Amino acid sequence: MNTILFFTIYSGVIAFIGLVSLFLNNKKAIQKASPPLSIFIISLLSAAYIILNFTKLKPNAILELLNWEIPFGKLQFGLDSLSGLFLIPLLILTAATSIYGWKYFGQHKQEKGHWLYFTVLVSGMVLVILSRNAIAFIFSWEIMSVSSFFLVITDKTNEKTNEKTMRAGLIYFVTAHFGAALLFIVFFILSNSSGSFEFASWHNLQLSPFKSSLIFILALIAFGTKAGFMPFHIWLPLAHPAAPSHVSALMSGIMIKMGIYGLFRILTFISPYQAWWGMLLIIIGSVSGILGVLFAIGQHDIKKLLAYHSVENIGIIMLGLGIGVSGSAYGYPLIAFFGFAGALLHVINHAMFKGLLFLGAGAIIRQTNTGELDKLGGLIKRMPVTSVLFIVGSIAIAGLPFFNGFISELLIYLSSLFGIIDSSNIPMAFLAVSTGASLALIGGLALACFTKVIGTALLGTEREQFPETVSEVPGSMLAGMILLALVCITIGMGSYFIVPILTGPISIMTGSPNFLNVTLMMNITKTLTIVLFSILVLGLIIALILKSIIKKNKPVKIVNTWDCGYSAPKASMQYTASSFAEPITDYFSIPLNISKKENVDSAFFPNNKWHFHSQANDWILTKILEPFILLIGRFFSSFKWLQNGRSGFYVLYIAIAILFLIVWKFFI
Amino acid sequence: MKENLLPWISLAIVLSNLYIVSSSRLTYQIRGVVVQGLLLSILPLILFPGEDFIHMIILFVMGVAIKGIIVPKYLLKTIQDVRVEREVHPLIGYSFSLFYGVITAGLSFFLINRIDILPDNFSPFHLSAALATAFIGIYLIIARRNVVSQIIGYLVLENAGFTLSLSVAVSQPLFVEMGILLDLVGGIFIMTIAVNHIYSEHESLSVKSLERLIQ
Amino acid sequence: MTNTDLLILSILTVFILGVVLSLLNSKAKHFLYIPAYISGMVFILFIPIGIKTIEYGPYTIMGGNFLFDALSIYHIFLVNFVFLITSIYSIGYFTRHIENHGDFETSFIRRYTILWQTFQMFLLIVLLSNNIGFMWVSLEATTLISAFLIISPSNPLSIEAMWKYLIVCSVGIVFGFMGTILTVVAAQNNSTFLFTQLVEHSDLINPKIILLAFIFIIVGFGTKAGLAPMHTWLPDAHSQAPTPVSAVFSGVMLNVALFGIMRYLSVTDLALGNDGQAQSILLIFGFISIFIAVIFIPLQHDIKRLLAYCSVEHIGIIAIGLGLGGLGTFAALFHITNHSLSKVIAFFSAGHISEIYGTRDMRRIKAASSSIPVWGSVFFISMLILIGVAPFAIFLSELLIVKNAFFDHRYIVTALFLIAVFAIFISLLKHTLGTSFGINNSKITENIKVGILDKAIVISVISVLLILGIWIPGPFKELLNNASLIIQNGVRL
Amino acid sequence: MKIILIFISPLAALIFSPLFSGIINKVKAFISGRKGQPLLQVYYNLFKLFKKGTIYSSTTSWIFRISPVLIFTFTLAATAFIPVLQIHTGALFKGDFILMLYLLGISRFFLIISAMDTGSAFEGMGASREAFFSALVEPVMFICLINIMKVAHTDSLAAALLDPMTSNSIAMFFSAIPLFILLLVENARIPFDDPSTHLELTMIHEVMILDNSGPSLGMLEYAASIKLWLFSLILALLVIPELPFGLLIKTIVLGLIMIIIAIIVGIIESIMARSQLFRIPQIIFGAGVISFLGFFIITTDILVW
Repeated sequence: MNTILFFTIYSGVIAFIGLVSLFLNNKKAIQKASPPLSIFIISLLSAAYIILNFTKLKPNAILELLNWEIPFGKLQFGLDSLSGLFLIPLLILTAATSIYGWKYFGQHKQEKGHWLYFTVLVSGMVLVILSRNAIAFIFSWEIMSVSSFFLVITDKTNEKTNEKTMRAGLIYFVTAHFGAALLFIVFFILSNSSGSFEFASWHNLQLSPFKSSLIFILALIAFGTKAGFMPFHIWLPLAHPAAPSHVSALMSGIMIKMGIYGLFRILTFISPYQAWWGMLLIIIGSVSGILGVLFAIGQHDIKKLLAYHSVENIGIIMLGLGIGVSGSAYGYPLIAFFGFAGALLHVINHAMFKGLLFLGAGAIIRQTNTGELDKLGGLIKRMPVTSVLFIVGSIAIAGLPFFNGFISELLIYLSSLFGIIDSSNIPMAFLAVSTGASLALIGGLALACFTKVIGTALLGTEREQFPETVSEVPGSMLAGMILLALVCITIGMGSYFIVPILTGPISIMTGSPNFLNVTLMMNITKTLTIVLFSILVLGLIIALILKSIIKKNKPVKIVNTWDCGYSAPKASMQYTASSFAEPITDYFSIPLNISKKENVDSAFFPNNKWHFHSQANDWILTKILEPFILLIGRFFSSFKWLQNGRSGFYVLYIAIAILFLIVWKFFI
Repeated sequence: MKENLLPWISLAIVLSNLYIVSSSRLTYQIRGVVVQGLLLSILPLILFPGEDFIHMIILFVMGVAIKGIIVPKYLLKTIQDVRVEREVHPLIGYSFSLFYGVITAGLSFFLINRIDILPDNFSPFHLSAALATAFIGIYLIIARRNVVSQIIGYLVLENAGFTLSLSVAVSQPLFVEMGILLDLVGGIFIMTIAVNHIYSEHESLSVKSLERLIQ
Repeated sequence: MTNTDLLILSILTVFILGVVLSLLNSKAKHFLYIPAYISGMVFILFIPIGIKTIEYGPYTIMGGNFLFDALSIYHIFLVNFVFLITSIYSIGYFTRHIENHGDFETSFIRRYTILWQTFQMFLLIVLLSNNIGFMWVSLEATTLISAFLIISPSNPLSIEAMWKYLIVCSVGIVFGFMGTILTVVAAQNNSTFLFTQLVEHSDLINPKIILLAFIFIIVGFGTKAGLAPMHTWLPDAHSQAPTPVSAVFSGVMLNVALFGIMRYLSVTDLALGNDGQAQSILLIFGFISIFIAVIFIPLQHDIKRLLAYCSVEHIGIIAIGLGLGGLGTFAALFHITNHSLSKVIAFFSAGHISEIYGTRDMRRIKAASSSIPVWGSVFFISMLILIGVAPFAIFLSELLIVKNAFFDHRYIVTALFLIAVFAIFISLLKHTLGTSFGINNSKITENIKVGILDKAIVISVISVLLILGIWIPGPFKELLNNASLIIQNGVRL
Repeated sequence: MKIILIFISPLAALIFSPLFSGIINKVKAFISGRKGQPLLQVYYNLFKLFKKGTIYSSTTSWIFRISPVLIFTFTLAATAFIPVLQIHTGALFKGDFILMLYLLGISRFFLIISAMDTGSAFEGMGASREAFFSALVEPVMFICLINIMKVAHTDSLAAALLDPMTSNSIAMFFSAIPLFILLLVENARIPFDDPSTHLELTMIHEVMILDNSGPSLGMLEYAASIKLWLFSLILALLVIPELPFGLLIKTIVLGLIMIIIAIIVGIIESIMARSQLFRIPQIIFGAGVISFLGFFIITTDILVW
């Protein structure tokens, strides 16, 4: 069967399931289960289908559906390997989040339209990926934005969060449409040059450097608002915590990647690239990577923290993209190859581990009713499987070996390495070294951040005694997480088998890649896979030796934690997330705009409880954007006397209008 | 005859404008409107002597009847019915209003003479009178804070429209008739019904009580 | 006598019948249904006329005084449709008011039904007029009739709204009259007052006078159409009138006034030799309207006032579309349907919501979508449609306008348009979000029943807008194309 | 052949790293005028620890138990990327040093979370600092190593370290100094941390392993000394000049340089006081500036040494 048709039908079927779910009764188990389970099965099968057919995807195949009577050309769909690459994580994540979402709501009332919005979001994203006509693209883009908006505003547990949710929804919707408006312009410029709204006509346009730069900048902002790199990330930390967790997983995991997809797609139209684009991308990437992770460290709400990590990971993708673009611009196919490869692989990887982490966070929130790190603790004993999966996700997101995050970061590092060593071009070398160094810093900080999360939420003792009900989540929720964790490990350990899929999309980006580059990548991943496996074997041997030693020695004793002589350690004595992050947030307190809440009793014999809480406040929204909007609002409201209720004035306006027109048309 | 009388009638119209704009009492204003209506009714006879005489006579009779008799009577009756305060409360003082009237009249003559876009068979006098009248009508609506005053302003504005329509009276008498019809229906029935409504609701005809809907 | 003459006469008879029936019936419950029957019959009677016009192209009847072409037929169908659904809606509206609130007397409702039908009749006459005099007279008649539709006994402020509507629109209509006269003056060399003839002999028209005439016409008719800065009556009238009246005001009356401007636009443009002067005036007014909406929408707390300013915005958008010409005309015409339909259901739902909450103040309306699921969500969806969210039709028409502006290299127009629409987008959304979602604090115990007809209306309207947003059917596109050609090149028999 | 060479480095680390720590201790004792512990005391300590019983805190989970193994394994594996024998082997794969750094990273990850697992305020404090400082170290480390490779014009760190050009070049200077600072930071030496006590003043590395005991503690101590060995080895390979001798003598010279490094570390530990905590980021930043300056000079060829 034609793959394009297959996925067009897929998007229709998925949306149809959502529509049907409106008429189902949530109180009956089978009816409640059928939408998520059917989405799960269909998506998983489709994922398998596309993975198996990945090499057969044709770059220029087009499916025409309707004879579109809108003056925008034909409604065209296509599926090349660049689209396919984004489709894979989308399908896997859809499967994982849908099965997770089945029982996520538990006792809480599930919103009637939940599965409808969910499926429409998915089918919107599939259509974005498939669209080969600008207007179809914008339409799908809008469908995606609107449905996810509905998903963001579903949470209405109480008055306080509700206000936040509304604000998040508003800001999300507005930024999404800001991007969409710029998107029009981008597509208009392109279609103005080619005379058609069909993507196929946009290749090899031979645009002037100014025009292509204009397209690039506008596209960067337009897609950036969706992708959420700095400074367009404002909606992200608001919207992700507001949505239900599996929706956050879907949004953070793949929806923001649609921005990246768009950027990749636009870049295919405006080659040859210019060097400063790469520089701009690298600057954006490093700023949003570093600031993103720093803000994450300053957050103590688990979902908000994860949201900032999305900003960080988008930054990493931008670094890869940036070095790829500069490699292309300076004429180093090797650098471009690895840069694009890293960026593309990181798209998949981030979808997987961020999905996993959001699902894990959701499981924690569902059971404990809080996402505040400083109220959690010791969950590894109550929710062992979730905790393991969360740790897997954490290692992966920190870019550490054995999991997928490492592979994509390694590819970007390699690109940067080649940029430094192999190129004699000085700007290239500087771009490359800043890419590598930023990546290193981001990696280190991400490690700090996730050790904080794991250390305070999962490990140690419970800060506040949880009720008995706090235990492992249902199997269906675990299944979703396990699916993603398996993908993380598979990519991390078996990179040799995974990276070939990158060659197709890269060839779309750069023209057919040098055979040597592909071989080089294959060789590296091959050795890497072997080395990683041998290290694991080594670890296993050492573990067995240690185990036998411990067994042979005196019996293991279990005692209290030793606290330098203090005999009764209490749960509240543990390091909190705020205190863990304090050195870092202190050091970076200026860009992070840290606010501290300290409650210190300085008497010799303090009676009050000491308390310390710090919070990083995103100043782009509160210090720049909102005052600006307020200013504009004030300016506007200074005109409100125009409608002052006096009919005399109203007639005066008519007279003025007449006089103005007569003067304009006859006397000027 | 046309050449002799027209400037004088135009001047008379302008003077009636000045009278209306500077009157301090509603009844005086209405009197001014009556005079103006009569003057306008004569205009077709002067403008188009001999052409389609019967039609012009009809126009004259209609004008006198409606503008000179029915409309003012109805207005006066309304004022009596609702016991409105007879004093006009101007937003802008009488002397300024008079000044405005003179200035706009002068401006209208100047403008009409200046612009030579109109065909030859158009008299600059009656057009500039029309323009000056329009200025006054608009001014009354804008600057008077009494519902009846605004209606009077509207009538004056309509008179301006009527004056203009006379320029096509020969070729399209229909339009002139429509202008008069507008007076009858729009100016009187509707407006006075509205006045009654306003009075029954607000016990006042000052526009002040009609300034609650803002923004 | 042609078939069309007969049909027109029968339509007239139907209206008269409706009025007579309203006078004869004694019970409010009975004559409430009359407008719905009448508009239904009118709707059906116009179908053969419409088909004939679409098939044979423009033609006139009754001595050339009435004209049927794609443009008028398009508007007529819209008017008939909106009146049909609004009449149906008003049955429920008044029944509720009689039963629950008891604030309408029988005599009021009788007056309402009579005025309602006459209003529709005169609107149709405006649309059919080929004679510029008839057009002006009937437009004036609609003003005078509809002024009394605004008043409702339950609302003291409605008198003020009516007065402002009357005084502002009357002044406008006097200017319209002057414009009409000037048009005749401009064409005096061939002494004509039919649009078809004006178009035919457009080379004989005095360009300067016709431009002056157009200025008067656009200000005069624009007052009625709600173009800023002559829009001032609009928020008052829309907010104070009973809901069905607000709906037809916004959904139909504004379009009809714009229709008059379109007719004159084609004449003026031809007489001026397509130099774009007339269009530039429309463009200016369009932008003033949008920016007035930008300024005032954030300040609104009254849900119906908000919708009124939203109408000002959309009329501005239509004016911009017309001002751009070319494909913009097509987009403007398309936008008229989209705006009318969406605004009508927006008013329906807003009216319902404010009735149930007992206030029009949006600060006191919370979580409408959960407390009144049907109307609350319809309100939200209609607002989404109005702010131009894809895949609904308004998005497409606005996109077409932007595209056209951009492709004409009018980058400033494009930028201003996008900025203004985006600003309105933000503020409308902000208003709507709080109203539609959130925690429901109000104690609404009343069990809200939604009539099956009301449901059918909103579902059909929303699905029509959805379908039009994704796909314009061929015949409809052709109709719009023909109509936009008529605006650009004038109607030629 | 290559496969065997891979195993030589870890093996050497396994055998000699405790000795390296022993030398430092001896130097410190010598300077402070004590006789000090025997040179092989570290071996005895490890041996003793591996024979002891184990105590686990009741708050800990399996993370705490598995971490020592993982830390040890990954640290040991990281040594495989730096050749002890100066035979030009080339990289395992291009960019393998990234894997080396990240192996150290993942071992640090487990060190930190195992410290957090105990739920102790002290260990949390140590973990927090470790996380912060090591995050700052990462980019500096990257630039240092990149500098060396840039001079040698090879994309393998192993090859670059063996390349004699690096020891003659300015890169040596601009990489060796930051590397030495990083060595002290990463291995919790004075002036950044004090490896010899568990007291409150020295709370980075040692405090994190407070609750470990017996074989687990042994593994962690062993891993720490391997890490110190690894850093010293990189430094030694960087500064070793080109010698016209055979492999054996070259290796002996390398050993001598390692001993010199150990002595320098010992001297610094003896004569300096532990600096204030907030100074540490500044010093790391300083190291970063030096290394970046090095990169600037090397890349733009401003100076030809």
